[in-house]
Amino acid sequence: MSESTTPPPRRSALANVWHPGDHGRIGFTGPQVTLRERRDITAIQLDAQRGTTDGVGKAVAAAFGLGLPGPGRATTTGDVRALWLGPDRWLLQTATPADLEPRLRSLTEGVGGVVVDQSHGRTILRIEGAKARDTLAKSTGIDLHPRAFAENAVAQTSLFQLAVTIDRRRGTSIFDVHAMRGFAVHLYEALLDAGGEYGVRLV
Amino acid sequence: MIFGRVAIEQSHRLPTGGEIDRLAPLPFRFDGKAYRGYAGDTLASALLANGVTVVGRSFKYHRPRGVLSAGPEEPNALVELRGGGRKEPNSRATMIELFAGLEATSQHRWPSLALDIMELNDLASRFLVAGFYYKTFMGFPGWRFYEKRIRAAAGMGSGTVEWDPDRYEHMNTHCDVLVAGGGPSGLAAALMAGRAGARVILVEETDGLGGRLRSERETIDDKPAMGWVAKTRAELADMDEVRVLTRTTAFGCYDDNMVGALERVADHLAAPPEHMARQRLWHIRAGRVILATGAIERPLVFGGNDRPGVMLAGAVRSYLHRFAVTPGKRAVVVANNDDGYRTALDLARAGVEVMQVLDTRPAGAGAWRERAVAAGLDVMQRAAVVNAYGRMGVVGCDVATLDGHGGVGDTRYVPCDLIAASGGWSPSVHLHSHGDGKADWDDGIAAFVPGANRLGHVSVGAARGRFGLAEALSDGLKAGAEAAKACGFAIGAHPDTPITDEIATAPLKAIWSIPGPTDRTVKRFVDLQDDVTIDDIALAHREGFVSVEHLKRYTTLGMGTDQGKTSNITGHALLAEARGQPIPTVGTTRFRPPYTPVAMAAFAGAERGLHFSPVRRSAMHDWHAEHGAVFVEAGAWLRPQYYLRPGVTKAKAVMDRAIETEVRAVRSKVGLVDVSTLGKIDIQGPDAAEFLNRVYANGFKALPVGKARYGLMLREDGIVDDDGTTSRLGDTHYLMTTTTAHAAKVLADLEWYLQVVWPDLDVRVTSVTEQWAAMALAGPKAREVLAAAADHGTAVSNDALPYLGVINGSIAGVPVRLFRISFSGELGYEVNVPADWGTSVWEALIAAGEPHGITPYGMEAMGILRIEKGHVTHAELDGRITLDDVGMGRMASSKKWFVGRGMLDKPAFIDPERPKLVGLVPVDGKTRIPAGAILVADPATPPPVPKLGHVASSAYLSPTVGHPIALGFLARGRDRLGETVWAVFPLRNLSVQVKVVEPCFVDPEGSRLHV
Amino acid sequence: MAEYSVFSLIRNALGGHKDWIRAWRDPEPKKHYDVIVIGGGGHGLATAYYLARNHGITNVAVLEKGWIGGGNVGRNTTIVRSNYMLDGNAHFYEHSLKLWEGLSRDLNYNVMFSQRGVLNLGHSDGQMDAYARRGNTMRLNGVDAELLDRKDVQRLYPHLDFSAAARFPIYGGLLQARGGTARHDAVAWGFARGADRLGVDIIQNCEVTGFERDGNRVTGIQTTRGTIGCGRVGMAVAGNTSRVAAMAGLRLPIESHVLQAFVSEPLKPLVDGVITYGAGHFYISQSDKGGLVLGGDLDFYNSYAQRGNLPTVEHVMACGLAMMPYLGRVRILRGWGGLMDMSMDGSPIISKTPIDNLYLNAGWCYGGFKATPGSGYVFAHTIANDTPHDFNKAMTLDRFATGHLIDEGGKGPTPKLH
Amino acid sequence: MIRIPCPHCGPRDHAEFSYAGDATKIRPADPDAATAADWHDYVYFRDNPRGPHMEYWHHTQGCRAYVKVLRDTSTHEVLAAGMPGDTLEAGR
Repeated sequence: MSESTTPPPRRSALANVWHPGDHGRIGFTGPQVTLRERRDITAIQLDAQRGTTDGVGKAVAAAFGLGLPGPGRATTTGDVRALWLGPDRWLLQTATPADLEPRLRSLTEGVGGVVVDQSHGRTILRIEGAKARDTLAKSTGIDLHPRAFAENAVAQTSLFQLAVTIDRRRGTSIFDVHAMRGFAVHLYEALLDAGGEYGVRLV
Repeated sequence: MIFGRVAIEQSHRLPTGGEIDRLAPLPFRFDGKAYRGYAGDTLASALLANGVTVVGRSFKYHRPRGVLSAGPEEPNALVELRGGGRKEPNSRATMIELFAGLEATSQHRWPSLALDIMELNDLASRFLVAGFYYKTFMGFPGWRFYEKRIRAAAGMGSGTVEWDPDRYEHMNTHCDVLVAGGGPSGLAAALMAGRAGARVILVEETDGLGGRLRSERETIDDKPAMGWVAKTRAELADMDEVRVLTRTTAFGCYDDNMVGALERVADHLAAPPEHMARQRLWHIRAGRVILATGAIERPLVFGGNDRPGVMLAGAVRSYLHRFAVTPGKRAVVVANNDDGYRTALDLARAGVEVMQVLDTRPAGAGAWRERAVAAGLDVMQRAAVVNAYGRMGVVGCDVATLDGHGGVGDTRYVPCDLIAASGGWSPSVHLHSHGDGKADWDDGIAAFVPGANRLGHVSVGAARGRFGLAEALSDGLKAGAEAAKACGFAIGAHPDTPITDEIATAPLKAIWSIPGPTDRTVKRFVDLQDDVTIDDIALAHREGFVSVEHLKRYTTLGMGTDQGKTSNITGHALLAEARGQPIPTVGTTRFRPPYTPVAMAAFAGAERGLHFSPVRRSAMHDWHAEHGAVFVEAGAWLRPQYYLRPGVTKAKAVMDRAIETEVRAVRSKVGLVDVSTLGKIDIQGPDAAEFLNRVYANGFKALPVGKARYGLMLREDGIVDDDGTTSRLGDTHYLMTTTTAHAAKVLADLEWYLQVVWPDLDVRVTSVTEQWAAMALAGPKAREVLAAAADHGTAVSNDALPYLGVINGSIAGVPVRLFRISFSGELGYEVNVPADWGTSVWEALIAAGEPHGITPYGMEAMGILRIEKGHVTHAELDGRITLDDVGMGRMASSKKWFVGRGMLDKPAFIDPERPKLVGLVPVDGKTRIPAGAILVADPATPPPVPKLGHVASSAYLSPTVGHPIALGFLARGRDRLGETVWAVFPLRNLSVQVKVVEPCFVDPEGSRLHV
Repeated sequence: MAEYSVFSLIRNALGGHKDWIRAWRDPEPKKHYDVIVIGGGGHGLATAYYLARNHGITNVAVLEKGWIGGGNVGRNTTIVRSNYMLDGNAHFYEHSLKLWEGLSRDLNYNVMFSQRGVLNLGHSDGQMDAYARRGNTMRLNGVDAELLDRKDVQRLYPHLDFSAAARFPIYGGLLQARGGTARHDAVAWGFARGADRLGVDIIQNCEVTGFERDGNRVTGIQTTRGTIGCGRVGMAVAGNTSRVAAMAGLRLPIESHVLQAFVSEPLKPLVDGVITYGAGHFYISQSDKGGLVLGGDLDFYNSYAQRGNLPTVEHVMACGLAMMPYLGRVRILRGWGGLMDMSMDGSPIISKTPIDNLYLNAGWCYGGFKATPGSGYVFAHTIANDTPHDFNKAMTLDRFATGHLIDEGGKGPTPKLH
Repeated sequence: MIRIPCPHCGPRDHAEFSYAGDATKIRPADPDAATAADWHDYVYFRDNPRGPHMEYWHHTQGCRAYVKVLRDTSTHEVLAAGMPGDTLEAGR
């Protein structure tokens, strides 16, 4: 019988491959793409059972002051961000290690919410910089132009043969890419390769 | 490499003019010989500048060939470019931009370009007519004998077996308006759409904008037209939403206005800079597509029209104006349209001696003709070249008047080293055709023009047969404006069409072949590359190959690397003449992508090598790697196959010993295996129990909370699809596991039933495969190890966690799910851990297990353990197996309907002769029973041998029972326990006598599971 | 019958090739035929040929809506093999292969059948076990097969990707040395000429528009060239089977899908035999003209468009380079799409139908070309005798009802997966 | 590339989807009433038309919804799209 009570630090899927520094072709302006891993994110999937969309939405709004976004969108309040993932399905994210899952469970289960913890299931890479969009465009077929994919736009799509979520954050060229944890190394290698001509800074 | 020490003088270069940069001389080699050209040259223009006339050899007759064109349509001047892994055979010299140090060699000749043994084919050409090979080579010694020689003689350039060192990539983009072609009409279209604010992409195949304007001497608004091009280019460059891609060929139009385009990022360099792609394949999704793809000039068909020095008239002008090259010193010009006069005037102006200008049309007036006459050129109307002479280059030709009825008047010999010919221009309707666009025949230009098309593509300028500059410009402006408007952009004032200085042209008069000498040794070529002559077309017609598809396949017309860009229409017109029908009745072949050939690597993009297909790694991957795991791929996952100790090499014996060790450890002590790859699906909702009851063949309604159950799923056709355990975590909350291979399919199937088939069921399903790392702890000491590792408060006694029980617990401070389930047949637990803590918990279990001799094990050991227990996997469940076949027929519930039940009583499924799952052991107690062996009654029977079944899985040695074992399927197998049959493996001349036993070799009562 | 031979070729060459006659006549349709074969593709023409040759039935018409050989027989990757495992298929395809071996001489037309060997690569132990089972079954059926290990494959094709960068390492392969390729157009033309010489009328540009029925019999075929009476009707219109069958009131276990194939620029000999990649759908060979002929997987949706899409093209090429990285700079010249009759178990249907005198030849999935002679042979037998030949007795339409499926791939009733 | 208008995500490349076949096939609703012939028809038989074809596509790499699509099999043109329960007519 062991006496541990607090969990150890979380280990990134990229722990063994992430080498901070500049990679690829570095021009005089420096790397035009920056990659960082968003670690220790709590990410809870929230579904609404049939006919409970409004009720679940209200419960979340009351507790977090956060409106659940419609298709292809994300909303943020404080340190909680909600992403639309599919019909009656959202992902609630926070960087503050907190009790998001039990809170959501207790708030929504009575009104038809279904809560599934996905905090460990996804690797999230933040890609930013002048050539972030071009780097992603080498593989995804969605239109990343600001006219079509504005701030707080979210898409489930394909990237380097993976099913991913692309979340356009604030600013002109900041994207979060969520991929299945098991494919993290593939995503990382593919992004480094695609961004090589622009220069990639790993933070 | 030493270049240019004795570089040959550029004998055919004009002293001034052209787009070349005379301050940037570039050394290059052709067939090992050093030359010099300039930046801005193509290989073709540089060779012509140096007086090189013969560049290649034709496919069949190996006739010497020179440069015909100045563009992508080139059928003759094909070379092998570069070397090593970068070698590119069949490269069109007209499209290769010259770079310093370029190396090219001629191809399809032996021993040299000047002396090619295979030119003997030319002498035997009367036998080698279209389709001759279908009529012979059938007898002794057989086709393969002849084929070997034919194959060696065929082909064009040589490939390489070295790997290409360059990288390739794809790029995706969206736009409102895509303009294909950067000539005057394309530029005008892009300008208008861009000014309206639309997102515009303009792709241009060559290195610069202007299209034909680069090759002509026209004016716009009284200034040289290239000035307008420069101004337009600058305006486009200033527009944020306009992107101009040069060196980019739109090669295919696909569904819904997706256009494939190939950007040659670094082909104009000796090698791509590091990290840069050599080529980039664009996926352009466009709102509107404007095709400004121009037109391709047709050669004329006359005797010896393939001689080096016979060129397209428009190409001659390109070489004069764009490259400042005179392809000859003494020229004869022949045409069925005014381009002959235009070319002759330009040649004369460049100082070339124009020996004769021939117009095949009946005598008549015309502004161009008058100009030529006024310039003192010797013009003959209703006359043509009837035969050209000169093996390695034109030395002269016979010219004659035409009587209009297939006969010629007196012939006269004219010395010359250049024959510029024009048979009119064919609009490039390829992209239009890719999208099911129809082609309409236009008698005025004797060519197909774009007709109706479903995708709404608009062709402009020469691409729709409007060859005048003013027309092209106004066409482009209009199309650009309309396209932007259709995409929702407001259009400003329509500018006036720029003013040009065009001279009115007289109509073309088609002439598909020029009559000539009846001497059968004189050949008149329709398809230059594949050596298709008018005689071949006549023969095909005679033999009944009278559709264009038959003609093409029988004669190989248009099947070369140029895909008949200069020959198809002429060939079809000649067939139409033979059939006595109009050309549109005879039809044209439909074009398919790609417009010009595209490298395989460009299509593949970055999906090369290990990135061909993504691999998936478990949360404990790094631990396995550090502890000697040899990985094997299973359903995209990298899984430990077995573990090596440090310093041990990967020999078969070592592998066998490692696996035995791992199996023994599990049976006698305790082992730990990574099972993260199994699919895990979270199932929640009020109807979850009902749902599971429908998708599993066995009952799930009565499963209590906190319990797991093994389940089998069928396909709708009654065949076993997948299996796994499903646990009830709460009243309306389940966790399903699937096999590794079928995880994605099962989830999609569950979604299918919920969304489409039973929308009344209120259930949500989500993959949580990646959220949870999973490991199985198995062996007699498993409980002791788990107890030692578990945190305070996590009880794992048989009471607290009985067989098939499920509890939440904590290990190393990590919240875990514990399942008392077993695949190995030993006391076993599966531990599910949030993935980022997978390694922590794995290490905690290893540490806790050390006193008990815990051993990590891999897939090989797991495979042996499960065979010992008779557990089936996809080796058995091969998509043809029923529940009864694997002895699980009784599991199917008779009280409910489930997926696949409606099919279960088909006659074939209840046939008692069906092979059934059995265990097999060697009668001699030692010979291995290889998987893939076939079960037969008597190994000595000659074929065809009646087959009783097969061996599905084999353990070369079961360490537990001490001999090889196997699982297989045997007809009436359940009735044959104790009998012997033979497992035969004729591929290796093996046969093993085997005894049929129960398909469970260890602990059939399952007592070890329940301790 | 004008014999094709090297002597006739020389004789004609000296005469300027003026005396060659049509390879097949262009007759007007008669009022009535004993047998009408719908479909002037390889299978239809072969059926007519064998009806005349083997069964003496020469009052036969082949109706073709366009020009003969314009369908799948002219739009495939020309591979011939008989590496089948299940009894319902194996003997049929082996019979077909044996017919190939004598076909040029039989037809007096060089179809350029070249037994260059067909090698299927294996990339896992499980796949090698499956190949072993297939190869052993072949050998027990009297069909040639060799199981190669990694070293054997390397000896045969040293330049495949045997490196550590191979995403799917080569474990070995299954070789059928008697497999190979043939010149696909010549097969159609050779059968057409052979049938024509035996009296069969080949009627081009004659599209079937309906069936005239008398009770449970077809009495005539309505066409764009008028109604033609018939004794029996055989349908061999793969790609369009559902449409023609619907005119006769039949619904079938078939979907039409588009399969793309490609040819590269011509090259000097680079790939000797036929090789298939086992970790993705890809197959390649080199034609006598020098073009690499390659293909891959379906586009995965129902289609009658004879036109494929870019993602499939890209995936096929990626598969090719995964196997043969040295082909990177080889350029693709042309691609085309064929309409595949995808059946529900991946195997063909050569069968009687619920209509008394209507016979069906359909459901060939990817594999129709290699079956051409065998298919014509047994279909002619089935039509002539109103009962199947031993080789096609399992290829019935009712097997889906009885469960006697012939599912080589174990993919179930999902046609796109076969 | 066929662009499929996912009712949730908007137009997307068909490569993001998995083709899920004929949408006119209705699985027997009451299994007890269904005959062997009904199952046989449901599992094996297809109209397989040339022209408009009602079919399902699974947005596998997107929102994971099954989308009902009316698509012309002779041109690949998408005529309408909606949710599984929708009745579709050409022209959206």
